[in-house]
Amino acid sequence: MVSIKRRLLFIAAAIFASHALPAAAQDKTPVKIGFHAGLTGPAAADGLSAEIAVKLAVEEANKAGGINGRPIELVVYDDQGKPDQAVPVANKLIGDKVVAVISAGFSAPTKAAAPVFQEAHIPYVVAIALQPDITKSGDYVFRVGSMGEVEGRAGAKLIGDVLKAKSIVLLTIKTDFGKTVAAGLKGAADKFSFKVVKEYEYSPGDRQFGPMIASIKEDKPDLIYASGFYFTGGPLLSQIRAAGINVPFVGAQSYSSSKFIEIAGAASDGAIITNVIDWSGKTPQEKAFFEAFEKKAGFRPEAAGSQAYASAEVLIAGLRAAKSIDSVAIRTALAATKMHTVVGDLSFNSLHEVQRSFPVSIVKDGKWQSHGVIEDPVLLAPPTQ
Amino acid sequence: MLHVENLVCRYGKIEAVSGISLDVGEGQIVALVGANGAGKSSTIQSIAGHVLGAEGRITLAGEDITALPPRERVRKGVAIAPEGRRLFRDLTVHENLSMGGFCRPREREAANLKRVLDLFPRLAERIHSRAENLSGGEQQMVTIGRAMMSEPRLLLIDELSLGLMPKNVDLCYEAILRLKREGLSILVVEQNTTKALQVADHAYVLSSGRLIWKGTAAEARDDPSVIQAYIGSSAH
Amino acid sequence: MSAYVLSIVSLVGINIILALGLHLISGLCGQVSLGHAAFYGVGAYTTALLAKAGYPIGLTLPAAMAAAAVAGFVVGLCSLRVREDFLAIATMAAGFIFLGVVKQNEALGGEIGISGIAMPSFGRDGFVALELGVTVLVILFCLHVRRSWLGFGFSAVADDDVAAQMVGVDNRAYKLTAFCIGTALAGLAGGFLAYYLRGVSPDAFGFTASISVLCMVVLGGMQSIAGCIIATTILTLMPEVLRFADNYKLLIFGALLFLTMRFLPDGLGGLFALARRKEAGPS
Amino acid sequence: MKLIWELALQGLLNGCIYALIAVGLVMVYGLLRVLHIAHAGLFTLGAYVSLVVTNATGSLALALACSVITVGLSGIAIYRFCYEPILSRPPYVVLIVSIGLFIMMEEIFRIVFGPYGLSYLKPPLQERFTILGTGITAAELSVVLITIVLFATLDAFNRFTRIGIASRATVSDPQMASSFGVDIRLIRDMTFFIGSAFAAVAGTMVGVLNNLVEPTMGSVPSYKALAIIVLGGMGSIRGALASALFLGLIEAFGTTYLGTLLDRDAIAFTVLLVVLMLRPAGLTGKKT
Repeated sequence: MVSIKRRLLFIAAAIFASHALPAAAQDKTPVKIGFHAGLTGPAAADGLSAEIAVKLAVEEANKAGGINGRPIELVVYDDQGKPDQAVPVANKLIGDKVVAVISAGFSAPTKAAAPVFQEAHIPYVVAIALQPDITKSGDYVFRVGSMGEVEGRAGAKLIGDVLKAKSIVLLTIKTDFGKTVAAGLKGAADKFSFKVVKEYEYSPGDRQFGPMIASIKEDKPDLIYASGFYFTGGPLLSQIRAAGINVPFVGAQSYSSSKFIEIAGAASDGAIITNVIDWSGKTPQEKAFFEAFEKKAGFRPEAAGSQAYASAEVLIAGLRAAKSIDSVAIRTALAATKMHTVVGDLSFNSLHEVQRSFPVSIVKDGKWQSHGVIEDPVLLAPPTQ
Repeated sequence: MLHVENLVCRYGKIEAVSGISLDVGEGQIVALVGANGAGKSSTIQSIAGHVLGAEGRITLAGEDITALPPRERVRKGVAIAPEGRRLFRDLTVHENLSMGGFCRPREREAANLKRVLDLFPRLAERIHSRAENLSGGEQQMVTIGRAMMSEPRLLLIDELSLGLMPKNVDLCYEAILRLKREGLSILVVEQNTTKALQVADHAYVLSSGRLIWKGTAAEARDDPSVIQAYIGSSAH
Repeated sequence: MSAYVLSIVSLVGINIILALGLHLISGLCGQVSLGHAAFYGVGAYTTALLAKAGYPIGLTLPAAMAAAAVAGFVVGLCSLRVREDFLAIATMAAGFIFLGVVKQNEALGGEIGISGIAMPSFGRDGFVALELGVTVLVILFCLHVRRSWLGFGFSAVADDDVAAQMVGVDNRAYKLTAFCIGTALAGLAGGFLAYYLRGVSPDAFGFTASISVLCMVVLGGMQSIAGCIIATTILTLMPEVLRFADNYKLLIFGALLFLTMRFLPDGLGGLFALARRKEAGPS
Repeated sequence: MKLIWELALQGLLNGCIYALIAVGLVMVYGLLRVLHIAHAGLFTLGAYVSLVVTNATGSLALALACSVITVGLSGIAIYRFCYEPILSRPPYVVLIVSIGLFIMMEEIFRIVFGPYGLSYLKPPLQERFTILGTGITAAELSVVLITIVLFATLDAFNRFTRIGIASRATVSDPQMASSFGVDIRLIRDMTFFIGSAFAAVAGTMVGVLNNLVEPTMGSVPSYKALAIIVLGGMGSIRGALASALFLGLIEAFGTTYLGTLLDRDAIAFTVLLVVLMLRPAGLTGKKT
């Protein structure tokens, strides 16, 4: 009942807007964009970084004239990384009359919020949550972060084609991200003619990997692929090197924080990841983002910050293109996205999953540096259902 | 040595001891007897300072100790071998004894220990055993020995023979008599009236928290009807 | 009522059912449990699996209660062997094992969880109405239990289970009954949560969740149903009320927990009792 | 065979860390029957103090000393201000107070030091040795040596000094100990100081091993250490050491051979539950 009424209202508003275009151009009331992430609790590190990035994007957009003359107002709520907090947060954002929402929350809260936004017909751009089902909530949900499965396939290509490894050991972090990356990578192993000789799993709370490493020594792999985060990957890599295993170490974008290098120290040298952002910062856009973010945050942007910034870029572009705050128009504009962002060229498929390439980064001289790119639109096509 | 005047102990609304007065003379053994729940344990624990809010007046060699906490009383020379023995289960015999002398200078520990081991030679064999692994008799010996380590002037023993084999009861009473000969004053709480009256100089009989009979142990021994009348056939 | 208020209210309702379940086990029957969230999880997963398979809410919720009660019975049986702190830690262990099994089991969605549960056919408002109705029933049920012979038995076991056994209370049966009823309520709450979140993911049922339920019960004062309900409401609303405090929210939460229990160890229930005594004082 | 040997070694190494963390908790539990969750917060505090002082002065030894003293005194403060006034209450009251305190500590660390975690500017103890055919870093070796030395010292202290014996007597029967002249408050202060100091050492070593000190690094120890209390059977320090090493070994072999069935925590707690069912008073505890 409510939604039908709202839809009628929107249609009426849209008709009114289209008839009164000159008047609308004078409209200076802010356009509200919602944002939620885990700003306290265990998700805080990514959440805060993403918040800085999105605020930065909004400031820049407002300096550049906002949304067709209307300023953007960002409404920020903390989901604490908990799904049961995300539902009230989503409803509160809806009550605040936001026109669209960016999530830099983790999977569980984002998954709980997505159906709420879908039912309210509010476009929802997901920056970092990788749970595969999120976009299945409906056609108002978009995802800028690549699915784990796709990143796993990109990793497979990196391992087989670029690094020419034949037998690898897979270390999977027990999160939805780790599991989906592992599935993608194992699925593409044959294609890139390498073998996963053994897979180990570990928990996000683990920092001591001695037993696992002792066992890896026996496996004698040519390469180790480990999904994880900077806070697991840093200790893991330094312990692997300390144990005298010197084969290449490959991972995913979740290591892209400079903390990873700080923690692993000299051991990080030569670590390779499929990244979300090209660290060489060749385009002026990337360079400007790096500088502005670092100035605001005091550290270099990592995956969460970059993807949140890209999500804001995509959403703001969509709002500008929609030329109205009608949800259908915004959704349509977002679905047609084809643009260059700080995380590269991206577009959405029919499930509103992102299609993009993966820059590869390597640690050299204590810094993440550009190391080519994995481009393969077919291989990297996200699932459509 | 000890003078107790008008002692009252309450646990909540229940009065366990209602106005008891008693004396223990220097070098005497005094027996406190009575049926279960007569208030014997409460009396002896009050003297040791273990009962909070006990009223009355307790003096030790003329010095008022009523307001002192237990550890000050130990320092003044009141030691207790409590009911149920309450040894430090996880500690060895040696450590238990050592704890007894905690409030005395360490230099005197060795001498005191020697005295206790003389008294109970069996403990020397078990000196490094954990207290919980000892037999009941040995535990009672450690309990008395632990009290002796604090160089007491007055020794309080609660339910000395409870749960002990007769042989061990005898051993303990022999030790007590020896201590008495060395000049120690001793107050014994006993349900085993016969045994207590054999060694005691004076006896007090309690019933329902009141003092109902007092006199010399000899009087009580000679006239069993006294005890029988007050305590009933449970006395043996 | 706005959707936001509704969503908060239904969360409060779910937490009240959950907390009352633990109140029966830990408050009334004195068996402190650090693993209550596991039964919450059993209920949520049962509901999620059945709802995905197309069963209606009229079936999924009772099934959730039954499944959680069975799990509660098993853990209860184990817990009969241990007491007090050991019991608390044994239940904590049960919680971790539940989580481990769920995370490793692809049929239960593994780390990814289960999503895409449809709202019941009567819609969101109807769902909230149903949930609140059930919450009221649960409250009435708990009040009733407390006044019944069952409640007296629980209190006897809580007071001193050895003594209770001596006067002829079969404390094993009472403990098991408390576990079964309490965990069934947790299962019911879990069932509602599955619909509320439209899915389940394992991390919602971890140690932290068990701890926060226990906080609700203890903060309410172990003996007081009213206290439990109020504490649950306060703790559930706290993140909303404290939104302004943003960065300091969890800090304030911790501080409140700490200060309340440090200076009001009987919890809110103790506060009521104090007020009642004061009222009755002059007479 | 080599694998089994290395797994055992790694398991014991993790066990040493568990032991250093858990011993304080075990001592406090033995003395007061309080589940002192906030102990895990002291562990984190120890890690932060060491890291900050090392980064400022370059000396890990100085940092460790500062850390031990700060954390030890904080332990006493927690006892005096948080636990002492409510000791007569049921154990769950103290448990919740402790949980509240732990949440506060984690949040204060996050607000003061940021959520990202800090690392050593020049990571200390990075040298590598080969012992009995197995590579080991100086940090790992230090953990083992420190554990051996500290536990031996603590054991000797408890056995041969009067105050040590008094503290064990206090665990056994506080009222009797007090009546023989033991100052119970002093014993409690001392217990909190020593236990917290061990946690500070553990925090420092974990910070060095991982080269990472995070606000949330206490969460896993907060519940793992509870398992050790139970396995070790209430308040026994030797039992705690034994069960910590046992837990380390179980996790090392469990995650390697059963990792696909259950995760690390679940393996550890399954063993715990089995032990509890067979011996309801813990691995080294007495039969009830």
